[in-house]
Amino acid sequence: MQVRVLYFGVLKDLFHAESEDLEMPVGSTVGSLLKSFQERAPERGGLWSSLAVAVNQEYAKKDCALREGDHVALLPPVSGGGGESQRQSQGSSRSSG
Amino acid sequence: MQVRVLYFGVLKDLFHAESEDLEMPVGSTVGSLLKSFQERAPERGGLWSSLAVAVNQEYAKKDCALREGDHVALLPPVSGGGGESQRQSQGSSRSSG
Amino acid sequence: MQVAIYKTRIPAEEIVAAMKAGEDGAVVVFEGNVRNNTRGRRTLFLDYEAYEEMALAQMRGLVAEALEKFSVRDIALAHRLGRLEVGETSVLIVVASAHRAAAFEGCRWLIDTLKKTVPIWKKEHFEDGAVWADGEPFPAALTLGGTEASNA
Amino acid sequence: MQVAIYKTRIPAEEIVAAMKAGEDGAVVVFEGNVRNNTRGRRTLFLDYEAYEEMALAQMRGLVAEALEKFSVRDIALAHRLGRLEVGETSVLIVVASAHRAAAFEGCRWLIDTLKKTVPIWKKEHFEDGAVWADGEPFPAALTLGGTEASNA
Repeated sequence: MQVRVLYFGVLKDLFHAESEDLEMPVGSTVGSLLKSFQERAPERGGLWSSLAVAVNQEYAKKDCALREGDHVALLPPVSGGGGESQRQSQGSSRSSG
Repeated sequence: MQVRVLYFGVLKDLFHAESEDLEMPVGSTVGSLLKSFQERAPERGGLWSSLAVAVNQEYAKKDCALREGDHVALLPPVSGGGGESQRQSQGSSRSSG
Repeated sequence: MQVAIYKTRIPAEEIVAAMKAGEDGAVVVFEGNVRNNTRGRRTLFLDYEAYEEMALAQMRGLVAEALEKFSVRDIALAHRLGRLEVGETSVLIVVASAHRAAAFEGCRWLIDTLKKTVPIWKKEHFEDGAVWADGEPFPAALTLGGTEASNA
Repeated sequence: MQVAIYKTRIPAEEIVAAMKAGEDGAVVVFEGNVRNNTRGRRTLFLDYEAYEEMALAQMRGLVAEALEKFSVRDIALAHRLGRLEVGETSVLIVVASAHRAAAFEGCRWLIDTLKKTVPIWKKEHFEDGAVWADGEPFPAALTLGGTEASNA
């Protein structure tokens, strides 16, 4: 069966695409799809474990079964809004200059 | 000595005046001035005990000594602002007509 | 800091616009407006009056305290006096800050403290009469506690 | 309820004005604006992008939840996408309520929850490059916990 995978934020840059149609075995789940991505780019381990996944625009768990034609969005931690909280995350800060 | 007493809110209605010049004995305090008011209108007991007093625009305590020419403001609980809090006080509610 | 008392409409849009700066990530605005009822009784209009010089000094003091306490960049505080119709704004607070938590907390603290300490009173006019609104009790620090010792 | 995504400037004054009603005593407004720096690094501009249909559905869901949870009368929520300059507004929340405590709490909850759950991302452009902003971690309820059981 075929599902459409949607990329956002850093994933769009990583794959140089907004979406991709993927052939998956019948019985695939969100978890098995995610595992196939981890195998594709294992060096981005922290990224894969930080994602949420939406199936047809609803947040989904690992055991959610996929069906032909589903839209599966891979969502990095979101950063909309504005008015930063005082607590700043560490990590992606690069030295300026 | 003479002090000027300023009335606000419900006190202005009670005394039909915005202010009054009062002769007080030398050595009078905020407390002794307030006591003289309680004697003038003892039936408004709850009002007198709810007041704050400002001497020359600063909140003052009972033992604050008064001096010739002081402006002594009798301040009922304030009700400026807007956006009522959920907690409503009881008391002055009258049945609606 | 911009602190003012208005006898006519508070120019909210201008005050908010004047508060913006590039280092702010968050602006929190509080508007207190005249409601059409008090405990179900229909309000016709309100009259606000103040001990004006003292109210202005107290407002300035509160804003200075909030700037320091919450480490926000800037604050505007405006209160209107006189007759206000339903829907009109009696008080406007604008807090601009790099971070939103401080902006929310400073704004909330200012309106809560103003309502207990700034010498302003409102008279509510209903169809069947008018009453001075019950104020919130003064904080203990401002009440007349203490001995009645004569200072003679 | 008024929930919208804008590709151009959010018309804040119009949205605030449209939210007023006689039964409200309090209006709390939150504006999230583009700061001129992130951790001291000078920001040139931001690009916001979204999973737009889902973001709008999530925003509507959050507003419905806030209306019920905080018993406020009405809420407007607007988010902007695309390129934003320093000082421009990325998100606007307006909460109108009879009482101020609910208005403050509802507004704060909405921005805090939006920032963790609505699928919108921002790329920060600096003089020496661009990075996707670190997002806040997803709440546990939205992450991929749970067994990897095959549903075949």
